[in-house]
Amino acid sequence: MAETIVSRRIYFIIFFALMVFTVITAAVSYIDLGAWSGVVAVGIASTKALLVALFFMHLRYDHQKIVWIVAISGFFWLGILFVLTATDYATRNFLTVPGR
Amino acid sequence: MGENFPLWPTAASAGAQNVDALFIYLIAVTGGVTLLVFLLIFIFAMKYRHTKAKAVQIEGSVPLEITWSLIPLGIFMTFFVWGAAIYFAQATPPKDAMEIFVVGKQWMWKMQHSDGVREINQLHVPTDRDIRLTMISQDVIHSFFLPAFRIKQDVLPGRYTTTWFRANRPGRYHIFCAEYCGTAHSGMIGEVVVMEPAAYEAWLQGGRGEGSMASVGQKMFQELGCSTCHRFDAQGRGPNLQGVYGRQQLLDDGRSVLADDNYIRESIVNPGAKVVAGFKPIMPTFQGIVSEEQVLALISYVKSLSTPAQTEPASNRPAVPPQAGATKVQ
Amino acid sequence: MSTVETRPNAVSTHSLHEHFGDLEQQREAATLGMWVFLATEIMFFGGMFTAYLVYRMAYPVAFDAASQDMNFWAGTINTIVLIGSSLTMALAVHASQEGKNKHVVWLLIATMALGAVFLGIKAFEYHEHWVHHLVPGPYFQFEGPDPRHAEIFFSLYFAMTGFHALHMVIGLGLVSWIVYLAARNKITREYHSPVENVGLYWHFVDMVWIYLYPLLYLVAHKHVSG
Amino acid sequence: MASAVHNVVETKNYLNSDFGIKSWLLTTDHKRIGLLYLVSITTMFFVGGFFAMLIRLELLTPAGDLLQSDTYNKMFTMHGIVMVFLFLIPSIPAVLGNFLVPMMIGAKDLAFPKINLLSWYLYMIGALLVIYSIVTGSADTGWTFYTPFSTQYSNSAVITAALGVFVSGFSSILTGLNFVVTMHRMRAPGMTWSRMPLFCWSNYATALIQLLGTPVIAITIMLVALERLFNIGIFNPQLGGDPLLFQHLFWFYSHPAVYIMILPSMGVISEVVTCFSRKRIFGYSFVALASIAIAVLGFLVWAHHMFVAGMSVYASLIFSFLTFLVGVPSAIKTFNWTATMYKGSVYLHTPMLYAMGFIGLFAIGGVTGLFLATLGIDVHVHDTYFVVAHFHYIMVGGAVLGYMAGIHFWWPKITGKMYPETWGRIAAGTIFLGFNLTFFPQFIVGYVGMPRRYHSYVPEFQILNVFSTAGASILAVGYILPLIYLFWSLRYGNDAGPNPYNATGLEWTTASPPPKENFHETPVVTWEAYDYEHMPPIPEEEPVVHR
Ligand code: HEA
Ligand code: HEA
Ligand code: HEC
Ligand code: CUA
Ligand SMILES: [Cu+2]
Repeated sequence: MAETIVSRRIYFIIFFALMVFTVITAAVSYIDLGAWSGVVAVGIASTKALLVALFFMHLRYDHQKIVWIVAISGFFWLGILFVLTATDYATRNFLTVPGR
Repeated sequence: MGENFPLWPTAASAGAQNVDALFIYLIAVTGGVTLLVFLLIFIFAMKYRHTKAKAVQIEGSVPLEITWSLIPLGIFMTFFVWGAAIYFAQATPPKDAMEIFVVGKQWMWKMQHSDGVREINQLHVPTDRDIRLTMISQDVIHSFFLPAFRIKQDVLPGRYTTTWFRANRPGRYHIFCAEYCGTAHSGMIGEVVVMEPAAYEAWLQGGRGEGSMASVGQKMFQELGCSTCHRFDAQGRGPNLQGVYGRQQLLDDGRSVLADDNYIRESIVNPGAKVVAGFKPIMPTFQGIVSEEQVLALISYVKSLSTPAQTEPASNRPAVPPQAGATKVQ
Repeated sequence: MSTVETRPNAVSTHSLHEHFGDLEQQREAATLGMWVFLATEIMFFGGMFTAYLVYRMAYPVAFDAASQDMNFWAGTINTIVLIGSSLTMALAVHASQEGKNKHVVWLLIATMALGAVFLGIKAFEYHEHWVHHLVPGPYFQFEGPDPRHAEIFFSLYFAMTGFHALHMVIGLGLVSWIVYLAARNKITREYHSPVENVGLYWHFVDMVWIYLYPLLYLVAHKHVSG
Repeated sequence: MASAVHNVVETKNYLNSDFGIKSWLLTTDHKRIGLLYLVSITTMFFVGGFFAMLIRLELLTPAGDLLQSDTYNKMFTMHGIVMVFLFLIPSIPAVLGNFLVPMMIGAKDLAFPKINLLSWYLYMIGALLVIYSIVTGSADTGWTFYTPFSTQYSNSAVITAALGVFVSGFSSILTGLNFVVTMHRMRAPGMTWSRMPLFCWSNYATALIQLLGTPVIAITIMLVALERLFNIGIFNPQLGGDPLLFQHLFWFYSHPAVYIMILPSMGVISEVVTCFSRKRIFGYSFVALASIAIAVLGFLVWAHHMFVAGMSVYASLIFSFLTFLVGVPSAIKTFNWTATMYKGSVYLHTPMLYAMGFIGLFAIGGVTGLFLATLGIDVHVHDTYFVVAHFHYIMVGGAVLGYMAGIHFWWPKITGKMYPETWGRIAAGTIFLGFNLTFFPQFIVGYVGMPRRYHSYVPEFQILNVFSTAGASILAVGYILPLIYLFWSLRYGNDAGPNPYNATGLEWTTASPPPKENFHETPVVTWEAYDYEHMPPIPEEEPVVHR
């Protein structure tokens, strides 16, 4: 087995990309996107997070498949928490019909 | 099933009998399977005792595994469907049900009939009438539990919840608080008195309070100064409340919400949360100023503004001292 | 693939704990352990994110109004500072892989400095909120359409940033520990798991902030007037 | 029977290789840490059991005459907190899992021995915080800490109790972390996943839940504490906070947590049933994967605790449906255990008696869980004694019996001494009888309508409650017996020898008690799990010859 060493240049490139995204997300907040502003903000944040995980945290170079599985299941379980909680909140008012 | 040693709860509504039927079905099916498991273990333990038997190695059997996964799953689905049907019916009260308000607080139940009668820890209802309970708590979570009708619904602070029943047997049945709520949780009990309609009418006559809830609400609407802003023309600083209840209301951030009990309540205690399109958020909050019971009265009034027949529903029955006849604190 | 270089790990028994077969197994176990821990951390913050999600859907007006009161520049600068510290941390790990302990030490000190700047700015913001009565509780005051729900926003804000700051403080502790290890040359080309794993932790904390920043500071469209 | 040698020469093992209090409190040996847990957990069990006895005594009569209502409320709260967080959740993983998982996979220790010790210390800090909260007035919120009662209305020691739960949660996380990494990275050569004992599989599944669920309750409980301390208002209904949000977050962990409690027991049962039927497990891969399925599906069903809480009706439908799905892997396991006994060669040793008890009582507890998952029924029985009976059937009848089975089964391995078989059987029978007498009447009284957490109740429920209290007294005797004879056996028990039951599994290939490094040389595995075909029968019991 071997350990991968990533060149320094990559770290600087990623850092630069992260900065660019930060500027974008800050700037976008001055534009009125209505309901989309949240989606865009979280989208950009997720891209940044992905860059950090893949490069700074070496996920991209990790030789253990299980590490990938662990990282993904972390987010998957978070998804379970979000989605199933949302099934309640998103449907709470369905049954409130007028006059009853 | 004796009086002092009941092994089965009395059933005082058709709904209760449905629940019992499902319960018996569950006992029969699961009891059968569980008994089978017990028997097999017992038989195997006896028949294959090491003194008599030498082990025969068996790896397993995929068809068998599939069988005993799918058959239980199928059985479970019958539970699910039947249970869901009962639950769904329970969650959708009939439209024309008689409405009773319940306010829970540590540690008592306060009931209000829409024509003004108030009771504490007691609830008188007629037989063969759909009764809808709209409930809210002043403090912590409680739960309104009527075993004889097999219904139970948590009573929450800050939000209305509802349940309903239709009694078919006169009698006195327990009310329990089923959600732990502090010191006297086990003392937060009472009784439902189910009466024949005629007896109920008679009882009602004896206990009428300060007039119907809507008329109480109307009075408060004046006293609290709501009417200064909410006028029945387009001139007020607040919206005209006629016809609001039950309508899809457009908000100033573009969303629209259904103007139900919870919405009206929120408009009173936290008006800034949902601001009606075209108006400024100038309405002051009435949280802490009006009690939950008063909010209910105000809602009844606002509601009455949307039912044309009863626009002026104030009762002209004689005023009787509030707790006369109706209350018996346990 | 000029940017990536692969090198076999020299097997040596130095700093091998006895219950592991070899260094490779030990390193993999450590990395895996750290990732598993970070997965639990996702869920830890996940509880608060769920609360945020629910209330944001329920009370958009209040959340919008309340986030207007956030210090946009403090948040933005802090984001830049924290990403900067992640860069120095990544470089420190790199240096440790090459066995350059001097570099490791300095890069880690830079990381800590940036982390401290972050906490300083955060403290300044907290102070501002305090002065403006934006700390939830009896003294909370909010000039806006929906003050109660705004108080929920601020409760979440303090809980989320507070736990994030707590993680930063723990991070600073961990980094100073590996500074010590590196300075005493306890870190080698073959054995640098501690640096790597503290690095993973640090980046994770950074990642949390990457989400907190837009969710708390940029909730909705900024009204340019402020 | 060649193994029944009497150890005349004291051999070095993990117990006598070091002496002194420090060698225990600073040990990183997984076996010693297991024993540290055994002692602390047993203590907490009796503390929790003491509260249970007080509860039962109070409920002997309908009036609230023995305890004040506030005291009663504190009793069931602390009973629940102690039993769940300080006894049952750590029980099998932290005692037996710690001891056995490394041995079963042929490792010298867990991957992170120091973290393992840390996790015991965290457990102790958590336990001490809870005890401190008991001493300073106890929490009275119920083990469920429902808001807004816990945040705004209770004036009891909620914060310390919450902190105790918080800290012990991290202990649980670290145990899980250690298990996952160990099973991934430390298996002996040849110990493939498909050869791993089912006890390891179920501990792996348990660890998944510990890792992904526990953090959520940690933060949730912490928010409750912060809300009390600093008046922040995340769950405060006056500010528009939703009390149901707390419940979602609480049950997101606490439902999966019930599988933390049962899965390890299921693992024990798989080991015991095979050994005492002298047979390979029926459907190894189904039993193994069912553990994982339970762990994963277990995360999808939490809101079945909230069917009448005011949740959306549609969400209730979804959660009810998903709850039924999790019944399927449990059914698979139950049937496979039963089938394993088929055409076996059955020995009715104490562990096997417990195991058979487990299967039956778990089935009852499980199918009554299905009643609760059925929406129409749950509306009626929610928060009544029907629920209390359901979970005691699973947690006491299931999980605790599994724990007892495991303790007896591996007692010779842990201590090198046999427990006294006759007493073991007597105690097992006593527990089985006492248990059913205690909790079966509660199903009935629950359906009749007696709500739980009631300090006083209406008179017509009394007779069933008297049965229940009577049963609890028998149960108490049943639990005190093993405490006595197990202690007794430490001194007077027969020497066990490495493999008194001729069981398979790597842990039985080494001495009892095992040497410090478990195996003198790393074993190489070339056979499947539960290879009973090639094992001699269980030797006859021997009289006590040696003291
Ligand atoms: C170890 C603990 C444990 C376990 C394993 C379970 C397992 C299950 N539980 Fe239980 N439960 C608790 C502990 C546990 N529970 C506790 C502590 C509470 C109360 C919390 C509180 O409020 O304080 C509770 C409450 C509880 C509720 C909420 C009740 C209420 O408050 O209203 C529900 C509702 O769905 C439920 C369902 C189930 C189901 C479906 C399972 C399933 O996993 C069971 C699966 C098993 C089987 C199904 C049996 C084996 C199968 C067969 C023998 C197959 C044959 C059957 C047929 C074909 C019919 N449980
Ligand atoms: C692992 C979990 C576990 C275990 C093992 C038990 C074990 C027992 N439980 Fe408990 N129970 C819970 C988990 C558990 N329980 C939970 C989670 C609740 C809900 C709490 C809540 O509502 O918040 C609950 C609630 C609960 C109630 C309902 C209270 C109420 O709602 O008002 C009752 C009532 O009968 C009860 C009884 C018992 C009994 C008789 C035992 C017996 O099995 C105990 C037997 C053990 C002994 C009797 C010990 C013997 C020793 C001595 C007597 C000597 C003691 C002295 C010394 C200190 C040395 N439990
Ligand atoms: C200072 C003026 C003012 C007073 C006093 C006032 N309101 Fe309002 N109310 C408003 C305004 C303005 C709105 C619309 C903006 C909003 O929704 O907050 C409103 C909205 C409402 C709504 C929602 C109406 C809709 O169309 O959806 C209800 C219901 C309501 N008020 C009830 C009351 C009640 C009951 C009282 C007295 C207890 C009261 N108001 C007192 C100004 C007032
Ligand atoms: Cu009100 Cu319990
Ligand atoms: Cu559950």
